[in-house]
Amino acid sequence: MEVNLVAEGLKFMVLGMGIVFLFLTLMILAMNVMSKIIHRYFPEPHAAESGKSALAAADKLKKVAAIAAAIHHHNTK
Amino acid sequence: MEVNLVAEGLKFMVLGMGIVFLFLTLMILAMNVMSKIIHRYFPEPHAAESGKSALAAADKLKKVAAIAAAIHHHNTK
Amino acid sequence: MEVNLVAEGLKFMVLGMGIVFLFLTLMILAMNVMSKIIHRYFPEPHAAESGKSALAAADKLKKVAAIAAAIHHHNTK
Amino acid sequence: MRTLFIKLLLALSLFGAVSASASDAYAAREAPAVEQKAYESHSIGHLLANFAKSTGVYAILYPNPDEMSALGKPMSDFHKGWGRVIMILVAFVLFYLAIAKGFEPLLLLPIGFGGLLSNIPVADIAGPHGFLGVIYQAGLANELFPIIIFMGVGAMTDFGPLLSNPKTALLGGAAQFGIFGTLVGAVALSQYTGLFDFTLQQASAISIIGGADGPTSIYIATKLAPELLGAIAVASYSYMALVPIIQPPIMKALTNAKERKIKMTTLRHVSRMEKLIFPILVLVLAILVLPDSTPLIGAFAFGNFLKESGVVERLSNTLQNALINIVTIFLGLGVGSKLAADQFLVADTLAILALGMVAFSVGTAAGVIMAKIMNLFPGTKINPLIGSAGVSAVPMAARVSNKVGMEYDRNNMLLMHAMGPNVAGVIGSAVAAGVMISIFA
Amino acid sequence: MRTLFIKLLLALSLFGAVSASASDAYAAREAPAVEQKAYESHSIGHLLANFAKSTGVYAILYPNPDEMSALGKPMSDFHKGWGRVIMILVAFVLFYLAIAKGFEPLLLLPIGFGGLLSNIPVADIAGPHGFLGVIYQAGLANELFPIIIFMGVGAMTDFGPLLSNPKTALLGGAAQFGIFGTLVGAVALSQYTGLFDFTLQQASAISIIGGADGPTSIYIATKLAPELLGAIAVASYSYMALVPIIQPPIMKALTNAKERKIKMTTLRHVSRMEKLIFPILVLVLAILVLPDSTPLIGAFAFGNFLKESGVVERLSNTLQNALINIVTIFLGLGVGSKLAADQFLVADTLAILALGMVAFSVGTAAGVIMAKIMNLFPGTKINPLIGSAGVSAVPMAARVSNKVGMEYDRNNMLLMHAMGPNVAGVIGSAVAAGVMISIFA
Amino acid sequence: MRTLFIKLLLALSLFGAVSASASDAYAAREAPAVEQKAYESHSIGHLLANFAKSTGVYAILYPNPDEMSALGKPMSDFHKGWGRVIMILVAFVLFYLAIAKGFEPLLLLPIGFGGLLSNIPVADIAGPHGFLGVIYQAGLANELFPIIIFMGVGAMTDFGPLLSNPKTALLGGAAQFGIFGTLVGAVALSQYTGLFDFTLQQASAISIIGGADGPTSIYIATKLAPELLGAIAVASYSYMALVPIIQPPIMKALTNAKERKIKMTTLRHVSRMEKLIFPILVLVLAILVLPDSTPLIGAFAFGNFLKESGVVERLSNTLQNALINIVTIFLGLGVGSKLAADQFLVADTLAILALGMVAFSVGTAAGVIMAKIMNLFPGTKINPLIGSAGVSAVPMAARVSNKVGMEYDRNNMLLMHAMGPNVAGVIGSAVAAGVMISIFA
Ligand code: NA
Ligand code: NA
Ligand code: NA
Repeated sequence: MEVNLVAEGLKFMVLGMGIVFLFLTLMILAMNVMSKIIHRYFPEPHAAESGKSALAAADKLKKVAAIAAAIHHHNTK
Repeated sequence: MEVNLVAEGLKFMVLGMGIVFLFLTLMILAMNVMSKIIHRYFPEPHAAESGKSALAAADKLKKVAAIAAAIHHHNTK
Repeated sequence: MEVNLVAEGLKFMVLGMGIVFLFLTLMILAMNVMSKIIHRYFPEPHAAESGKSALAAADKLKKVAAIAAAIHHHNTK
Repeated sequence: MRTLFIKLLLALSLFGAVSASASDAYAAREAPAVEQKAYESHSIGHLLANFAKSTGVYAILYPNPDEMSALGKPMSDFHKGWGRVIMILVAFVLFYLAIAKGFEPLLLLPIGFGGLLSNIPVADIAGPHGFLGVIYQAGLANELFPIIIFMGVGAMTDFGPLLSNPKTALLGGAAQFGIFGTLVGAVALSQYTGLFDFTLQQASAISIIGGADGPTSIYIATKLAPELLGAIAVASYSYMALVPIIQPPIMKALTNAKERKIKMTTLRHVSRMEKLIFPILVLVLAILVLPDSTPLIGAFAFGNFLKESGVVERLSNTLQNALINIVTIFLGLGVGSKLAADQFLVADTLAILALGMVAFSVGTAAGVIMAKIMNLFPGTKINPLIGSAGVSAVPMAARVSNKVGMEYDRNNMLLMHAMGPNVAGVIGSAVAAGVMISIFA
Repeated sequence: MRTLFIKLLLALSLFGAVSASASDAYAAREAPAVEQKAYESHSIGHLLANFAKSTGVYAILYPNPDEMSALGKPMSDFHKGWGRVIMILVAFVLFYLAIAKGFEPLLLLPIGFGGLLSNIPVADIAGPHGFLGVIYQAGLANELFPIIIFMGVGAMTDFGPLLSNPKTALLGGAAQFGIFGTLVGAVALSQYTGLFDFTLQQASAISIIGGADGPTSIYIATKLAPELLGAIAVASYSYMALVPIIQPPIMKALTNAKERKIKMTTLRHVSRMEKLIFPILVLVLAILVLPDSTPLIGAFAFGNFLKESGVVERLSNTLQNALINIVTIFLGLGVGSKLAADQFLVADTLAILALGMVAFSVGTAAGVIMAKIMNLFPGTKINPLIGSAGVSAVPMAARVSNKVGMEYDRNNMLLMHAMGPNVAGVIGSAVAAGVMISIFA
Repeated sequence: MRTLFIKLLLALSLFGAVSASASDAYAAREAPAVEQKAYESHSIGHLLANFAKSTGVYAILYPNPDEMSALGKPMSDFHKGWGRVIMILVAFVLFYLAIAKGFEPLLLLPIGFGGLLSNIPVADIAGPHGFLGVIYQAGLANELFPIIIFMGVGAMTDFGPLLSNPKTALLGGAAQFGIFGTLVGAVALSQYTGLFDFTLQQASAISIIGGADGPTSIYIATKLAPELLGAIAVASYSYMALVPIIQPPIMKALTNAKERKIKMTTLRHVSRMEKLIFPILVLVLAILVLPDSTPLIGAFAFGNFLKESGVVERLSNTLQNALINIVTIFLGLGVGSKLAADQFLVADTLAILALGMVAFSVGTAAGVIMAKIMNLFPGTKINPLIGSAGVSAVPMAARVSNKVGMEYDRNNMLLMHAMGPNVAGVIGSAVAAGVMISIFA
């Protein structure tokens, strides 16, 4: 029996797009549920870590600068 | 039939050195042609990139120093 | 013939611990001999390399600071 | 002519002329295996004639009738001769695009160079004993390299924007229409035009180009149609690089000025734990719904999970740097080994290039239209320009959304909003790939 | 029930219900190989039914009677279905321990993820064509990966503390009693309880957990009992992480207050040349006394020698970073591939976990007691708290010695003194491993 | 004596003496395969006797008559016993040269360590199941590792100096006379002395040492005479390290004071595009003239092209660091696996070492003489001291040219001028290698 490839292709399309949307829909639902659970039961201590690391970098720079300044002070005395 | 290995070796030498020089001679010719074409049709904008990157590094250092100085200034005020 | 596994295990233990201690004892002896030979025939020039590298780091930092200070000085003049 | 050519070469080589008859030379060539076993003395003239015939110039002008392709099949004289020259020029075009135009150089340079090397006559670098052949067997034939790349990409991906606006994932789903639409197109071409004769497997491998995801394309092509791997990989990476040219006209044609100026609300902050759980969540869903997609999604989730765990930074850094770089070099060279003239210079390649372009365009359009459909429902509106980012091509497509958006409103920053559909597009393509594996498994 | 489930899934998928009879579906599944060859047209309903049956949910609820394990052996329905779910939950527990509790995350995360992936139904990722299977074959089956890790560990190890106080090496020997004591325990369990049936090889592979050295455990398990590799590796790394909990009570129970406060004299300076010669010295001894231990000791000495030579810093750095990281990722994934339900969810695993705990405890006790025995002889006294560090688990066990010591005397820094037995413990375990290889070679 | 030795060892091991008869012990050794299958109980005395016989001391004193070499061939008792000890001492000499004298430590340390490991009795580390054997099969038997090293070297090479003074490439050609001159010498030794019996393939593999290029030597040796790989690699890297000692006397003997003080004009600036096109140009020439050289030249050009493209810095950095370091470690270990006594302690090795020295000297002289010949023609003069740099040994040979030049004129900086022939020498050697492949293909 000859297979009608175009018909097969269309079936694959229906199946494929269906599964893709099924998957992503379930994923969206799951993400929403997860977010709610996490925000209720595991709230974050507030300070974002990106802010923290930026702060740390600034701190480090400050320290270097302070050392530099101290040596400068010592040398120019 | 016995093969005279030394005779073979000498033949390999003639062949091998011949091909090596043939190759390098063609390479020299090609390099000269390439250089001429590139200098005529694709001249470089002049500033060497090595100078550029050295400049960038100096710039970066200057910036760090400026920040350090600023903090120092702020701290010693 | 049935093998008494526990008896075998005990034999392995005697053999294994024996070899482990034999090995480590020989190692201790060899280490002591090696140390003596090295200290007698290849004495170290004295300055530990760890001290050296710490010094180098401090030097580098000093240099950076000096540059920073120089630029600072230049800028604030 | 043949004798003349040999003489010319000999004269050039400064070591005197030789009057080797072509028939003698031919006989010598015919039985190299025997020569190797029992070494026979040759006159210097004979050696020079043999050398002349082992040059690339000779091999291209006078194809060796006994030569087989890297796959051990017979080849036409064209594929042995001028076809190789054309492919080497194609490699040069890829170099030009990669270097001068910035087309995905990280992959197109190694692929192009692999293509150049695999088209060298005599040397058989892409054959089973050449180094490209060895690389292909070591990591492409078993599909390991694209999987490792996927781990690295996972370790580089930030799902924050998607987590802060989950529904944009649907845009990344709609863009997969580019895959399945093209699949229909490819089989239609085969069935109705008679010009091509793609099997369903081949059509599927081609259509995955529409996923705009390099490693997924390579993975599926290796699995379903390794004979098309070269063309599919080149098309895939070339069109990913062409995203800034292909997408804007389609985006503009399908939207009106008001839609393009829609402002999207600021993204909410996403907690560290959400990002940590997300890769596991996606993987669990893939296990439940479509286990055939889990090699790809699992590798991706692994890389992302290592990164988000925050406790194995040295592994995460290695995935993102040393390991992905090493594998990229070998993946590119290995894929390039499939650019041999006899595999690439066939009518199918034109069809693949054309279908790949269609796939990208359809995917882009589907993403934009999906956004418009979603705007028909109540709720906050989506700027349809981020729909095009659903094709993946991370992060290029998201940048295109941002750029087009700013053309119409200087203050409308769509970049982070477009990253949501962009990474969802990667997941969507992996799911689509899983569907195909599932169908043909 | 089966039909109901399929219908449910179909409804969810928005594409209408289908009345595929279960028997039809079954028949379709039975002959996938034939289907692949001659593609047959299917109705959309049929395709949907096939999809439903290719989901993970279906595979877990209705195990496929034809499915074989990754090793090609038949499996029970439990191991095909709910067993996998349990193992995925076990992987989650490993993630929790690694991330929240800091349990050796560098290995437990990749191992756990490999375990998660190897328990996915349908996809067969740990099978011979899955990527975990490919990784296992490429570097674990031939024992290459643990050897490379050992090179990296060697390049990270400083033998200075041991060289400055050689006799502490005996503590690292005594701790190997954990290995051989457990070996007796394992065979006793087999012989007298009838609950287990370990061969001598298996018992040996299990007991090496007491060496508290990951790569050695993996190396020996791969060699003597690959079927137990997963459980042995998980036990080994878990207990290494648990050292701060397992060891202190044993250390305190076996010592009195006076002993715990013994101050040890400052370590003498060790010259560069002593450190350079030491790895060669150990290797030569191993060659003379027990060549079967030289693959492990040789790899370790190689890494250490490259580092101490001081002239190949770029190789030493690569061993300590890029190379060890890359191999750690693949070693972990490959070991994880042995966490498939049919290999892990067996009674033996419980015995392995229990025996591993015994091994650690006995080794700790033996180290402490050895220190007390050595103190019976004249000479400078040893603080018995550093005896526990003889199990290896570098540098965790040495830190535990230090911490417990400081509980009793704030100024008593035992860390560097404990590093001596700690690294000697690595050598001792490698020797013990060599004894086992020698016995069973 | 045999029994005495065993007793001694047993006494040492503190567990009492045993009166195992040697014949018993022998029988036990004879059938290890059977023992493994059906484990038989042994008395502790028996076990101790077995242990004594599994020591390295015993294996060296009483070679096992059934032992086969790593290649599965029978060995003499010398190669099983004291030969191994000698080879281990040879490894120590390599360590000394690498560490104390700075002889190419990046390769001589791993090669030396591989040699040490491959000569350990009983363990069979270089055998098909040992890790050195696995490494050899994975990357040397298929010639992949030297190719990857060549990529990395390409990415580290700057062709600027050559491009600014193209004609110096001829110096890199003349130095290849070291290769072909030595080839004649090697076959003459075989034909006229009767001491050696090198085939043409072996003679060619040996003579390539004169190319002063490590990966090329390894590549050709693996292809034409793998049984000589160890000796050829050791000779190649040792002499490269000896360049500062071998070359200066030859350079001074062949030049006069006036020639040594020739000042060379400042190098012109080379544009980025020239550097970018150059690797492609060389590769195209190799394709046209000698495709058999393209695996080597192609790999080299690939690395150089990635670097000069400027758009894939992360790949270029990886080639120059992580990847080349990793492969260097494994290449060294793998090559070292060919330093087993039965392969290295043969008369051929002495001939290889002697011929390698001749090859370096002849190459150096040929480069210097070529410069003098070129100075006979009109045009700007070349300082013949840069001729010696044509052997390659990048960048050591160029530094030697510079150093010798400065001995005669403090202000004559020849370094950059010598880099031209230096990198041309790499290309020249690859071409010479291609000629050999072409002859024997
Ligand atoms: Na996509
Ligand atoms: Na241990
Ligand atoms: Na050379």
